[in-house]
Amino acid sequence: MLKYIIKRVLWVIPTLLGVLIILFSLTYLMPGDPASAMLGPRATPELVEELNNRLHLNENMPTRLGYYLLGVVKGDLGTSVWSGHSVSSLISSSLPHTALLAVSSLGVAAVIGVFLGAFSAIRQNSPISRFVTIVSLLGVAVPDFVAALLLVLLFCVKFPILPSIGAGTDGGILGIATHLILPATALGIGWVGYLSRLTRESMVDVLDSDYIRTAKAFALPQRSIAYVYALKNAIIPTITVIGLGVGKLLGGAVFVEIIFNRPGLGKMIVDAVYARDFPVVQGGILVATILFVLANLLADISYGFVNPQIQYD
Amino acid sequence: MDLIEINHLKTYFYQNKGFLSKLFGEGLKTIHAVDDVSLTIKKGRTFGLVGESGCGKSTLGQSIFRLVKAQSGEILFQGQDVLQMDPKTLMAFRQQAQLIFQDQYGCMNPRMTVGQIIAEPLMMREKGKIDNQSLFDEVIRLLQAVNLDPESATKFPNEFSGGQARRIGVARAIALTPVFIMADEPTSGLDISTAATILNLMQDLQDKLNITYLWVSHNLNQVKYMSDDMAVMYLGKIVEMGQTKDIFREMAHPYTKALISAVPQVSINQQKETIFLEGEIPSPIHPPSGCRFRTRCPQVMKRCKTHEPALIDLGSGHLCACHLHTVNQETNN
Amino acid sequence: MNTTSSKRISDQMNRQMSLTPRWTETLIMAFQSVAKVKGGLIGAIFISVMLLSAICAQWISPYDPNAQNIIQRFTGPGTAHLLGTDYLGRDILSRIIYGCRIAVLVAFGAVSLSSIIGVFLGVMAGYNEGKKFDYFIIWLFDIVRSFPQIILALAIVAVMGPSLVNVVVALAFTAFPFYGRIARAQTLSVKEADYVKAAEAMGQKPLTIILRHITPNIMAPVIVCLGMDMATMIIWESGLSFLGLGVRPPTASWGIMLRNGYKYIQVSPWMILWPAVAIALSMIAFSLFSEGLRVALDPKERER
Amino acid sequence: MNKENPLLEVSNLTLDYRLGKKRMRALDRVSFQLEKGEILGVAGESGCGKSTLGLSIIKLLPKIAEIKRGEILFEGRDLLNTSENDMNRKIRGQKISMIFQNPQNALNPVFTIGKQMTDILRAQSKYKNKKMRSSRFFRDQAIGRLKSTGIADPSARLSNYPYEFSGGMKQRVMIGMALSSGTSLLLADEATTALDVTIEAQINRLISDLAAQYGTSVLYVSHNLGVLAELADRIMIMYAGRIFEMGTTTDVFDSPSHPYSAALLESLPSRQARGKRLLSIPGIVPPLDNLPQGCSFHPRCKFAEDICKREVPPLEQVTDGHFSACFLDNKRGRKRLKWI
Repeated sequence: MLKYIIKRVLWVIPTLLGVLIILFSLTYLMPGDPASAMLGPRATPELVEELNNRLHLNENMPTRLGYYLLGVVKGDLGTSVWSGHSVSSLISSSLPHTALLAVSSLGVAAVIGVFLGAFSAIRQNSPISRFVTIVSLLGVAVPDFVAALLLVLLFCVKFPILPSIGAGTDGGILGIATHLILPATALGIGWVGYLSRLTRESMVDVLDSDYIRTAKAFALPQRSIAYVYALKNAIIPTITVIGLGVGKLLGGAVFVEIIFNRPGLGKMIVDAVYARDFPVVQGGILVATILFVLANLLADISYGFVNPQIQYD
Repeated sequence: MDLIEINHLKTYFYQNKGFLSKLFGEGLKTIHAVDDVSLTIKKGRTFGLVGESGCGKSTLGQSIFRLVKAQSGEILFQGQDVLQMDPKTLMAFRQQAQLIFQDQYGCMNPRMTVGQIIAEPLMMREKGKIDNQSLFDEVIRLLQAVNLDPESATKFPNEFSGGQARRIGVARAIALTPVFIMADEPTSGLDISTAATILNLMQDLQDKLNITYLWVSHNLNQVKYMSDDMAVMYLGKIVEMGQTKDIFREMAHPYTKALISAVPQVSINQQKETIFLEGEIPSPIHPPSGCRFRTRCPQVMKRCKTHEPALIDLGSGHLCACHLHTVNQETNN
Repeated sequence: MNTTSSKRISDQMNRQMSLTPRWTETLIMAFQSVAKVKGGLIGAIFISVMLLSAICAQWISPYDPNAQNIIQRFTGPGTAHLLGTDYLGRDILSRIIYGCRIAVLVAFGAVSLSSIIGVFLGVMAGYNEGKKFDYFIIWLFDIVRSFPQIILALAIVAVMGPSLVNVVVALAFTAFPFYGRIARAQTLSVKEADYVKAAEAMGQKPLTIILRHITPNIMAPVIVCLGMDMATMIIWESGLSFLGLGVRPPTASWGIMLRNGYKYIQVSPWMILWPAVAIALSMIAFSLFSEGLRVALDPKERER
Repeated sequence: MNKENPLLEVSNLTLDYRLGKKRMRALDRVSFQLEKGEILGVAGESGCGKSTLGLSIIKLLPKIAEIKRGEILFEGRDLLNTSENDMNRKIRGQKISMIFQNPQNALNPVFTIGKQMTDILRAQSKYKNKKMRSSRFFRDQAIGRLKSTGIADPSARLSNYPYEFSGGMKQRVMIGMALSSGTSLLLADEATTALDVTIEAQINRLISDLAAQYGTSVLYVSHNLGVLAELADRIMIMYAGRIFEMGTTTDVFDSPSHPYSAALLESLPSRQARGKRLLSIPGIVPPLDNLPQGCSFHPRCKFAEDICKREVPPLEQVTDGHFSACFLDNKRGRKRLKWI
């Protein structure tokens, strides 16, 4: 088990190295001279020269890659071309908003989804089961950013009862909470549907398995069979999906943050893209990617705890 | 005449071969699936290979076809070493030697029709030289040879019962009129009466086409019924080998005795004493030192732990690897 | 055996004897079995409608999607404009129909590009399991999979510049490792199957084994994934267009319509509602269809 | 043995599986009795209903099963009219236990052997009396159960996961849980089919030893006639949901009365000399949703006559305690049937 964890963690290193190389080589995809492209119409020879020096754009590729990797290892993600702020400070101010949004939506969705799924598998053809079917269809039909738009339309325009703009940091905890409801719902609703359906399917399979039949033959209490013996097996696929889901969630956060104007990581990246502020884009994506990698790592490790038979090679 | 002669064949598998395991310096685990096995299969006869799961009998069979990579040793097929064959000779060999797999459905591509499955070896050999009509006739002929109706050619494998699927496997195996067929548990998963049909069919084919069989099975009753010669394997080694009737008349190895006695018999009046072996089969990763059977042997001696018994001839080609007999021989000398 | 039935079987076999599996027949059979599954038929019909309106957009849409009519801005659904008009007085229904074309184009383009590359690499890696090539491919897959998909696509489009082709390429690049992983895992299990061993024992060449015995048998989960991914690609195309990083306005795309709708959300709810409905319907269609595919292709489910 | 009060009395049990519009008769008028301490072997080819029989006694049938009529009397109690709650509280795992075919999947892969065993023991002790007991008590009990099945070092083994056990050891765990002093009936469904010969012999000895020790009756379902011949006191041969022959092991195997039993025995390679052809029964087992009229075996039977196509032969006594469902016997008296 420990060996599995260590191996899994070690595998992250070459992966992240590859991630950095890809992020770095994105600059080469830019048409024309990167410095002029970033500066756009503002580009004067002096500014271009200065930017070239600052970003080592004149050096050959391996040297630039070396500079870039060195900077990342030191925690220096560069400085914004526009504002001059360091990218790390921009990220540290925006990350908490995204983290809060992600945790609140996925966390709540996971708990509700797994419970609904398990319950509807145990009581097939019950109202709950039908409810799960509807929710999962709804989750599939309305992707997160469309859901966000519809929620704005409904609760901010038609029935203006909830705030739609910003993170509500001025309003204390209550303000933060009310500003979280709509974006978190937009992000989470699809997950409730998806996870509940996934859990239901795997639960139905598990309930049909030989070891559950054994448990029944030995007259274990119904509740313990369902919620202990079956559920632990049934959530194994769910765990992997939640890990992978963090990536989708971070992607969804981009739209939701733009729509609700929350000053999070996603909004930072998109704004930087609009402004062609490439160091910020690079840094933002790197942090999002690391978060995603860590989430997957965590999921895999907890998967190992749930499933004792795990082997990793 | 010997059709196949296997000399000192070793087939090992490796665990922890992965990149990270190497990085970690985890010991490479070697599974001694087939460990220094020598045997000869005579032409036109059936050679039975018995043993419990994990004893290496299937691996031995697959090594002959180079489906698994053998570490060392030689496999002489009509005097030529299979392990050293160049691709062209290997191709020729593979047309003369066929196998019948244990899983009667798993050995057929589920997305191909039975006609395609049976025609595949023919198409390979003829490589475009055969026109569709003669290919079709050939397929029909093969289907009829295994008592299936021609309509079967257009169906998919999953539309057949276990026994019928097995017949299709047999039809494919005899398509190129091979001289040698390895049958790996050819009746596993079949009901009693269906198994009997397959056994009859394979005997008929042997009589008609003079095929040599390597009959791999855990079912001793069947091996006794089908085979002329046989070998008993335990943890990658042959412990006893000889003519089937000799072995069943006079078992020499304690494992053979236990194995044969453990086979449940629907006996009419003979009473038999079952020898119960204690414990489980040890892991082939770390086989016991000395004699591999010593951990479960009811007649274990001191030297079994230190010395590995060699296969010695007890007379008339009846070989046995057990210190009970080496001791006897030494005292006789 | 009488001659007519012999002829029939012979004909049938002749058709079946070609070396490569019968893709068209497989496709037709898959479609038929999907239609048998509950909901699968609805999905199939929906998708056919989408395809039809994408192909015949210029004939079936009532107006030119880009014809502006400033006088008739922001009209709600009515007889002249079935779904109303937008802030430039353009007919929303026509724009939805033309948007369908973009959605279908991106979905099919990105999915086929990524699945072909992914499956090819995955099968090759799986067949060469444990070799350096395999490790390299796994590494490549893992790197690309490490990025949150849409963010990577966003970054690629941002540097390459927004255009339909770039959107397709970016989305395909983010998605190919998923097909690769599935294909590799499937290959690993299929190549151990006895029928592959049987083909090897017969002396078949590796290429034949891959084309004839492995690839057709790994396709079921890939195809299911394909169905689901079409839906995802439609979402992402509209997402990127919504951010202004997808196809260029004034091209009618559902995402651009949402973007404009969001600007005028206080004025006209219809501008946002109709593209949302279009997206929702296409999502339902693809998920029903791929669910049907999953059931139809899963031998375990078929037995039930 | 008290002949008037058998431990288990099944009469006229008829059961259908419904799959969509299909109705498959899995059991048809099955009647038999099982005495205390007796081992009854149930034999037959796949699909003959032998596994369904075991499941219907412990009432763990799949949802698609529907019992049409019949009754199952166990220690005088009608099991078919016993509530699910009572089955759990009084019968399952206590009076009647069941072990299944595939030990690989019989234990939950994500819990330790110890947790699974103590959970069962705790549940059962709660059913018996409401007293709270320490986990130590159940742990010791589990160790005792493992020890009784001959597993070495039981206390250390409790913390293992199922994948660390071999198939034979898993089946030992199952037997240890299934057999205790209170068990009156053990249902064994192909309990050793997946195991190697030497392990199979060990497990079967364990079952018969423990059953004798606790005075437990066993209903042993298997397709392996050899295993049944060595283990069972009486044999029941089933075909397409019906009992074809029933009697003591010697009666059935030495002088089979039904053509089907005779045919089965003649297709065994162990009973034939090398080189002699085996009997292969022509035709196939009929699909359960489309059984032939009359005796379901008649299309394959060498001895079939006109009456076999029209009427269903009842299970009637041939000699004392030896029953057979064939017109041949009833008309001509007991006669040894040879197919070839």
